[in-house]
Amino acid sequence: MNSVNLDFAEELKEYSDDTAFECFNCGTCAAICPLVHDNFPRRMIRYIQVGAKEKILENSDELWRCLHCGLCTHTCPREADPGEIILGLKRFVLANWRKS
Amino acid sequence: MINKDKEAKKTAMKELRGLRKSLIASASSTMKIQKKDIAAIKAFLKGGAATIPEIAAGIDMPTDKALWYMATLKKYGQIVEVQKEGAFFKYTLSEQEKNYEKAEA
Amino acid sequence: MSPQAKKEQNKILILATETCAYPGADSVGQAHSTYPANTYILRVRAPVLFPESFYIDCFKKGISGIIVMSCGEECPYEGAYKALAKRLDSVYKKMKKMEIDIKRLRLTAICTVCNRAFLNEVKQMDQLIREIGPPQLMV
Amino acid sequence: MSEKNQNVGVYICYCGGNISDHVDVEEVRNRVEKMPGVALARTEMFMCSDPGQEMIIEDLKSGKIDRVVVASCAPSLHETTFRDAINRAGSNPFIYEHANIREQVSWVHHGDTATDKASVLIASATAKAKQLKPLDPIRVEAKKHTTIIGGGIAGIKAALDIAQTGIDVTLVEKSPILGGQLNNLDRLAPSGEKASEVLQELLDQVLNHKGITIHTDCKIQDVTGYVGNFSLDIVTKSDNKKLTIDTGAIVMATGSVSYMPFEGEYGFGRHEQVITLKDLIPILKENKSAGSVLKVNGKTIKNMVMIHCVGSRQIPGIHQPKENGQLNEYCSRTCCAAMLNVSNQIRENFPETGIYEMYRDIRTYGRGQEELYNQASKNKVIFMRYEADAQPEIIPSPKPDYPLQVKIKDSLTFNEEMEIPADLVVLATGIEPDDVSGLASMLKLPIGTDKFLLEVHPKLRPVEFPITGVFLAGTCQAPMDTGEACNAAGAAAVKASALLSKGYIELDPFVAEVDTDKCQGHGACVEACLKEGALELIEVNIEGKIHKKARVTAALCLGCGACAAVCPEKAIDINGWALKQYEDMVDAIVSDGFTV
Amino acid sequence: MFNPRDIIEVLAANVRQTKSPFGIPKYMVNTWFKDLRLPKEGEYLLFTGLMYQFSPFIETATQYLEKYEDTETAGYLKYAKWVPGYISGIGLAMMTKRKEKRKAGQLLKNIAYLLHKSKVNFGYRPDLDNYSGILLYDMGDQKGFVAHAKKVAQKLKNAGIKKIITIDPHTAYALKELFPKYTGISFDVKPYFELLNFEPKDCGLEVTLHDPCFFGRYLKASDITRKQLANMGISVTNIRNQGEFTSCCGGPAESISPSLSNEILEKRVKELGEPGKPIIAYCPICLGNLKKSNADVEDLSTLLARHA
Amino acid sequence: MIPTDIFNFDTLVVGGGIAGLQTALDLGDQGYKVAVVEKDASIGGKMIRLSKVFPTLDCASCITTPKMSAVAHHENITLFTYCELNSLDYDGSGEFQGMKALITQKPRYVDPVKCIGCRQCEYVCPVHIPDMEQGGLSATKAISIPFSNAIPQLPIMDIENCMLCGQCEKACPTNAIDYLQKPEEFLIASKTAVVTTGFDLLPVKDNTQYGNGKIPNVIDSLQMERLLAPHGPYNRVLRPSDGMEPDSIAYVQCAGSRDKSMGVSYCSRVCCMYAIKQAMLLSGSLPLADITIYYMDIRAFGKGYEQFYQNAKAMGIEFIKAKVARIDRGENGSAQVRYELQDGSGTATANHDLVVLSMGMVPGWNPEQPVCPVSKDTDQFITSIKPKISPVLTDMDGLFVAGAAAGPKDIVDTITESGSAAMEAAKFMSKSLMEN
Repeated sequence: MNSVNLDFAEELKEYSDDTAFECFNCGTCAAICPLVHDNFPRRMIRYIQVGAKEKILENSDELWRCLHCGLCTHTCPREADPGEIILGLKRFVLANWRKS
Repeated sequence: MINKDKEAKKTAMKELRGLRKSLIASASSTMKIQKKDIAAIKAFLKGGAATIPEIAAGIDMPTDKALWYMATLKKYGQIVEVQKEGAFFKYTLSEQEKNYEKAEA
Repeated sequence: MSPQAKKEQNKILILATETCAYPGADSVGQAHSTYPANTYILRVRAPVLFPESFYIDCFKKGISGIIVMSCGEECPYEGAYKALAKRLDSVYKKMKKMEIDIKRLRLTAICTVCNRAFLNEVKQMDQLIREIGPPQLMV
Repeated sequence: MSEKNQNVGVYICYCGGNISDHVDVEEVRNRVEKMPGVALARTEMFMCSDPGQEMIIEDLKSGKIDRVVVASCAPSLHETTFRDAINRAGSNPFIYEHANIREQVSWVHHGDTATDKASVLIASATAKAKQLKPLDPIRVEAKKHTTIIGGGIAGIKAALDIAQTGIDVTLVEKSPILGGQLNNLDRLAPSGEKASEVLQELLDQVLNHKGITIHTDCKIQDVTGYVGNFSLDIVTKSDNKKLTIDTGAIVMATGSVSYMPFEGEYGFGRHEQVITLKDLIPILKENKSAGSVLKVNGKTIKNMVMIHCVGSRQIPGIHQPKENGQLNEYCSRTCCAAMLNVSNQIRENFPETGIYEMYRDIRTYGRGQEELYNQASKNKVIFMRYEADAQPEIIPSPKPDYPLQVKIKDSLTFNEEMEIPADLVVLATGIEPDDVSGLASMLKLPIGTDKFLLEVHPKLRPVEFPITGVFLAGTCQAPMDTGEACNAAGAAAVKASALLSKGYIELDPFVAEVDTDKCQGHGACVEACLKEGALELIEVNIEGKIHKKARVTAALCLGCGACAAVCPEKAIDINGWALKQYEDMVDAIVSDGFTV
Repeated sequence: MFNPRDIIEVLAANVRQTKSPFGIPKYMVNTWFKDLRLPKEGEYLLFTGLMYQFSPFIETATQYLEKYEDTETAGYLKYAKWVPGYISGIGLAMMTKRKEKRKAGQLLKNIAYLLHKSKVNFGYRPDLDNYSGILLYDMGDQKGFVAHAKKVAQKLKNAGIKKIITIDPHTAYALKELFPKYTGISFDVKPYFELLNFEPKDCGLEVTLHDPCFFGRYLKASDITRKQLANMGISVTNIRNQGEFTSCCGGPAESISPSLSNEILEKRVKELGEPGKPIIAYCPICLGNLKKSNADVEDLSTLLARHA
Repeated sequence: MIPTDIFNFDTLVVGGGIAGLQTALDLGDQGYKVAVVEKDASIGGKMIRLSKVFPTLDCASCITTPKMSAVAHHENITLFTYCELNSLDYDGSGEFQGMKALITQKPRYVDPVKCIGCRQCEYVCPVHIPDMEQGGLSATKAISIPFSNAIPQLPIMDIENCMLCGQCEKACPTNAIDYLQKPEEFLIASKTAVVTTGFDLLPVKDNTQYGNGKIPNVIDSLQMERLLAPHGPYNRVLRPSDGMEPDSIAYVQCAGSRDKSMGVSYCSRVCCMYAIKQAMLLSGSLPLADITIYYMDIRAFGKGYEQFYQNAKAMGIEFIKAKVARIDRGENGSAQVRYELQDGSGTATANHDLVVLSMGMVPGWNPEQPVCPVSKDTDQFITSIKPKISPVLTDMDGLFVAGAAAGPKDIVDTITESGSAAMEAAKFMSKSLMEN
């Protein structure tokens, strides 16, 4: 059972624009991604939406499999810019690592 | 009077032919290819009913094109669909077409 | 009348609704699809007009088969289709009693572009009456 | 039918080869010419051409013929052409019969069989033609007046539309005020107009229109009559005043109500923090409080959950039916946009109030609605999706800072179970039709399985009932939003206007007619009649004796012929499509044209 | 797969210490201009961002990494950051073949030649030509990137540079999009192929163009290259994944997972190979990576220089 | 050039699809004189080209044909088919104040008065051209009647593909062929106008994600309508690449709709329902085939629609919540769709014998200055200035809009809206009557 974290979005703002909320979870990004086939990047975006910070940190290695090729951003129906969101998460996670 | 009209029409048609020269040329070359293709399909079908892939392989034509002709010839009553074989239907010359062929011969 | 005119004994009567089946038959014509010529199509508003006796009389007169081509449930006359279906049920009962093969009477729904269904119906009825011949009820 | 011999003129078309290539047209003419009753038979290259038509007109004018058969293409193409020609000759257009020898002969049969069949079809058409008689359209006087039942947005719009074309209107509303559901709404989705302003704009016009009479707080007690001549008895609820309205047409615009959740449905009635969208809207309307967080009943709403599809899209076996067994299987169409609209308002005015929307499918189908959904996402409304068989659960919160907790198996989060704390849970309750069963049975209006009023056909006649002269508009038919209800009202209004614009109504002449001499008053026809009121038994005094006779009300008769089939005396038949005609046609067919 | 955290820290430390992600001192890498007499001043400054120069070293590094991916040794990589950048970098430099280095240099010489032939007024200042820091940005080391970018941009600004010619898509993106956003310093940035201007001719060639992600999608520059080629009479066969819809070559994955990189490369080569024409790249990373596949690949500048 | 022919009407209806026909009938029935201008060779619009229609599943032709013929025979309605609208604007300058429309009658190269619709010309014509009425899946001739129930029954000569061989002229029994026909311009002056110009589908060729129309057996939904229609190209459902009866068919929803990257951000409103309808028809004609619908949200919002959707589910049609990200060429003529498994188990590819793209809807006509000054919304459909009180009102006095010209719309809503537009036009005319 997961409780949503209402404040995570605020925490992330420092690292990224909050376009993650524009995502309507269609899954195009996950299916178009040439690199990662494991619901990535939507899984990460959804975790941002529901504030699942721990899940993001747990799965953070996945972020660096993204090469920023931009195909997800290019095909996103909502223009939520998944590519930039992942870049933002890299920053967030790296900052977290460095803090610890 | 009638002759005069006829003359006028003749001149106008000549003019039109000049104007549409390239269109007419491309249409007639299209028509010639179609005529050959259709003749090939019909000749092949004289050997018995066949499916689209069989026809296409038999006369070295892409399957989608063979189907396009088939749909058309069927519409104009020259070919009929007969039984099904696997996932494909077989086509054969229609009675009308067979009679026509006979008459030709 | 030329002598060759009277040669077809196996006649099929088709009662075709004005809004659906009759234009459907026209559509078959537009497609130039041939079907047996022993078919006579009557344009009707709603086949519910015909009493049981009409059908029996047709057979008595020598009609070999009747196809009622209606609009089905989409009939523009509210409730008419139900009444028609009921009517034909009792015609079937009468036919059984009179030992008329009930296959001689068919109720079907034909729409304005139901070419294939139309041709099928005609073909089946034609095959049937060619097998069993005209009804022997001549009065 | 009179027994005197009719003179039938038969005209056979070559159709420029279309017919003559397969049918020996001249041979057909030879055969037809000899048929009894045929005064003359002619052929022509194109019957539909001017010379062809002129030929018919000449023959009619000269008195050589008084019945016409044209054998050519399908009747759908040229029946009207030849009827018009006959009209031009000064004859009644209904003395005409068509033989279809192109679509049903020359295009489908070849050779001798085609020629034979063409002859037989002409023989059969001739047999019918001999039984034809002149017919006149039935004309019913109609009151240039329409009654609208229901004073919601659809009723108001319909009233205004009809009145503006010069037809008087009476608007009957059961409640004391006009406006219906719009009175309960605030900002309308998706464009955000104020419901009150939209309503006022129409009301101003309606109240000032001289052609519109308004009766509020009224009940309809009885409806009688038929198209053009209805009569409504109404009574005012407060002072029991009675009133009769004579009217030419009726528009049903009786509207809808909001679904009421049962106790315990998503915690409704058990937790005070669970309310419906309908309850929330007036709170928002009045909530003028400044500040960045929404307050409801004085309580701060930090986070709220909105649940879609409450009382809509219900599935047998999953959802609980109402006491009357009713299950709302339909989509209420308007709630998705309404919810998103409210969410946007809250997020924009009270940014510190968080919102979670739980949906099955977001149905922002209409113009500007998808943008509303997108905007809600931009406003950081968080969406969660549940399946019909796994509805969100509302329980008291285990944590002290929120009263409630909503549990959902969220398919967007990979089917994980999620828990959302909430200060408020809002249910998007669906639309249900207002109960008009009394009125419906008075007017014999059909009701669908979804309990909404049922139109004749959603595409052919979407705003009409099978009862001629009665129309429907708005949410009494199905859920719809304000714009759609107004469109429906416009469509109903145009039908009513077209019907009444002339002051009389012309009906098809193809109706049942009773041969009173033959009629024995069995009443079988009345029983068989599909249309209530079209046939009745009346008592007639013939030479001092009372006889029962059937009587047709032409304005109500459908012309289906159900009556003709059951009359033992064959005393009733359909004009233009008589049973007797068909019998003769069959005779002509079986005898290959000999007995005509 | 290597632990990304370790890799980033190595790269970040390298950039911090040597201004180069691979810890190779600039003087060892940037040598291509030495036997050319390039003007120092001009309307434009040619700014290579050193990406082409790095490419042979990256290749060597990848070969090295490939051996250790998913082995126990992979874990030791994290100690690399304790080794001063230039030591490991020099090691890398030593391992890289001279021939490869020369080839990379030739590409840059070609570009200088093309610009010169197009009468573009440009200058080259080795002192101002620095690595853009883009890899740090891509890896999420925002702080590291911004700190580095600020130094690079400030230097350019101090030198009075306004217009810049870039060569590779990553540097172009960094200068055009990221520098203004993160350093507050903007330049008029143009890729070199935008400025080329030759007499039209008809080479009668057909090629397949591999658009790099950053030029194809981010900077939407793929039409410009096509126009240039069309001008030379070189027709580009259309494939589905081109322009804004181009596919990744897998190159950037090398540092994190060489095997993933290979997997992507295989797919891309299949797409590019279908028309059966020579493949043209215009990004050093794409070029290096595509070359691994034994496909017929060369750089746009090589093709243009041969025919201009 | 000022055309000398001026026709006067009460209302000009632009577009002879179902919306235009209904509007014309509702006005004609009230006694107004109506002109219907249609750009195609026949009236009937998109609807006459459909197979069956939801949620009643009655045949589209059976509903449309009576309306077409009612319009054709209506004493108050005049049809102008195969006509291009060059401009439409309010003109208050002359004696007549109202709408003026400049129209070009495109040449059919057939004399409409002489022609009797016998199709002899079509039979003898030796040139085959793709029949766009059949989605290009079969051929017609360079001179042909567009489709069997077209109104009027007049052939059109395609001069792009005509060899001027003269065979049609020889075959014509009424000397109706006229190779020298020229376009003719004329004016229609009317008190009001109703724009019912409908919609088009986004072209598949512009959609790279779904293969730019180059992947065999990936077709659009209107082509599927033809495959399902009784008069379709094959008279049955076969896949176009080789005539195989498909065993697995997929629908890709929101292909171009609700998708800013594909150009249309709005919902096209009808695709969910027509996909479900087609799926149902398919499972009727191909009972053994697997049918899958990939969707984001099923929008079954209308009367009887939700029940229709639930029936489809019960029939075994598979609904997968996913937006297909790309389609590739598969093995043996199949097409491969790629999508995310939303339950978190990664991504998947699936092969289908036939893939139908539910392409987004865009306006069928783009009024732009100086053709017509009516305003368009951001969605490019004509702006409705009173979307609540009367969605048919535009920002031009006396000009109304109905049907898909005012945004994607299903047939039910279109017919209702057309009635509403007819009402507004009638009100406008009776108002000006009273004022004068």
